[in-house]
Amino acid sequence: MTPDLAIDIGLAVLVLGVAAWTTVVRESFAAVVGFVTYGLLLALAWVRLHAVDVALTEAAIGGGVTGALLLAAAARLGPAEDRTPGDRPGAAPRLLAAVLCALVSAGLGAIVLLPPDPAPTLAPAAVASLPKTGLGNPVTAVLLAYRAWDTFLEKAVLVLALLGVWSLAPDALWGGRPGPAYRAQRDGALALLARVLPPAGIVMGVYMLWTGADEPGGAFPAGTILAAMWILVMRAGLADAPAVGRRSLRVALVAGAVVFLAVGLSGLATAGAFLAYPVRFAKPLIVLIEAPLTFSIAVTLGLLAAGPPERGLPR
Amino acid sequence: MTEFLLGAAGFVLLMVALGLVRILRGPAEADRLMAAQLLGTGGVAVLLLLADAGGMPAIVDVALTLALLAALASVAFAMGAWRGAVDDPAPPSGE
Amino acid sequence: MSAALDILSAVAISAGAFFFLAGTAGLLRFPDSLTRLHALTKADNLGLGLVVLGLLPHAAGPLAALKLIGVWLLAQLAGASVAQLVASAVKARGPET
Amino acid sequence: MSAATLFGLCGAGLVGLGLYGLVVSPAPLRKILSFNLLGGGVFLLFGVVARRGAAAGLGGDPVPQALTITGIVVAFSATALAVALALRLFDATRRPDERADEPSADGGS
Repeated sequence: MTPDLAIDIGLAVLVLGVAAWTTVVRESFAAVVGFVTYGLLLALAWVRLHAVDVALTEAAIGGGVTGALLLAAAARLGPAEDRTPGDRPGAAPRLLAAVLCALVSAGLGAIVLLPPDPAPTLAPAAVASLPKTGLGNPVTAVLLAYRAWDTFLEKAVLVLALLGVWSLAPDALWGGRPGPAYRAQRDGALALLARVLPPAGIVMGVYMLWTGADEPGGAFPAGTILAAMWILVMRAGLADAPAVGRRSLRVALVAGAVVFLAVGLSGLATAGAFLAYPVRFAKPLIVLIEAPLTFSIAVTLGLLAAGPPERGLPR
Repeated sequence: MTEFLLGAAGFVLLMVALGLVRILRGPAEADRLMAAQLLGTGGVAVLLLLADAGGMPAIVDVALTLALLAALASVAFAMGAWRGAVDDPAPPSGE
Repeated sequence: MSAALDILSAVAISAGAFFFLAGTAGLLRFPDSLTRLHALTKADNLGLGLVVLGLLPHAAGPLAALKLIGVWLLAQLAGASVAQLVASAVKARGPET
Repeated sequence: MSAATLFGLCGAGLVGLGLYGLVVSPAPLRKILSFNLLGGGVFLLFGVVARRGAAAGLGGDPVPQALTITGIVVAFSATALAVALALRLFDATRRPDERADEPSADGGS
């Protein structure tokens, strides 16, 4: 057995083991920790599948912001869920569910083992059109040129999800500040971390955005890293979450989508189609879209993790 | 050298995987979190070794991202523990 | 020269891997949360540090080398803060052996 | 066996596991976790399609990879919405005697 294969087998077994344990363990907190390790292992799996762009996104989301969101939720919900776990189905329905789920897995496994030959791929087409975009990273080209429409709608979905979160606030608190008031940390490890890490994170985010044009990276990992830094600063109480009614905040949320839309519409005049770019200016236009997009993604993800407004408007 | 690097990556992965037994056993929440933390550090080391072995320098950026965000889960955990202890999201012996 | 660097590299990486072994052994064998935390930080500092040291001679250029050192520095900062945070959480919750 | 097939089987197993957890766990937080396990499995299956499509000097087909990237970010936003719903449900339904451990949420300054 080659070392490559051994690493892959070990990783696949670990991922399945951690997932199984997350499903069956009794305590909610332990399940959340299991899920955080699942995210870390998936990032490794994506590297093994030669999908470094995906690995970057999974590392930033699964290794960072999801953990911050779910561990905070487990601290509030976990003890109550463990005390009154609710009605677990009996042994017979559980067995039936297990058999049916195993059948689903077996069916998917069969599809994996009997692939179409030759495997369908758009890689040659993606590479062939790459010079027209001025980019070097085909994944960024798919996200912001070939299928820019999808990415635009996806940005809209993020804002919709945030509106959904906000709408859970009681009427009296609408427009207020999200999450509990965290006491400002003056000294100690958290204060140090929240002061030293964000500058490094901002450099990293900008680097990721810039390098994304030609190497793995791009707006999504960059925005997620920036969001993680903001969450850290909010949790340490160094900067309070902004009131969701603030106009500047609303502008920051939609800036990415608005610039995207504006460039898309200008494509009607300059290149003859919505979201088409004139060849000579493709790369500058894509960077023009990506910068505010990254910023908006960072603000949206940070506020998604902060939760619905829990405190009234500042008096 | 490539074989050696892959072997080292496999060994580190095996070690942190064994450390995951601590997630299973607990008993305290902190113990489970520590096993996840060890997996994070080990994962960074594995990624660096794979980047060198496979000649894919972009993987170093994944390691950099993991190292940057490694502390975030522990921050969320510690704040949950403080809140549970003193009803206030701040360290009990902070000042 | 290159052979000497390769040997240095192999020695440092092996030593780093050994500290991951030590960290895991400590995490599994030590009797309570705070001593386990001590074992964990060894893997953070020395394990990753020695692996980075071993990979430095292979770095493609100064920028790549700087990135490797950056990974280690970030892990140091995270490791030290996490040790503090987890220890304070253990203190707040009280020992559960 | 290639890495793609291996992780494909892993993804198939994850879908089944996540589905099982989603069906049998009564607690909302556990359902959210299970749903995300399932999602991870689906993304891995996409990754397998991408890896099999390696051609033209690329390690994988960039189209499924790009779909997965947007998928991961949307999955996070859906998780955040679900967590907010679970917390609101918890606040709205717990008994009054349990409200004593409500953390103080005043100005904090």
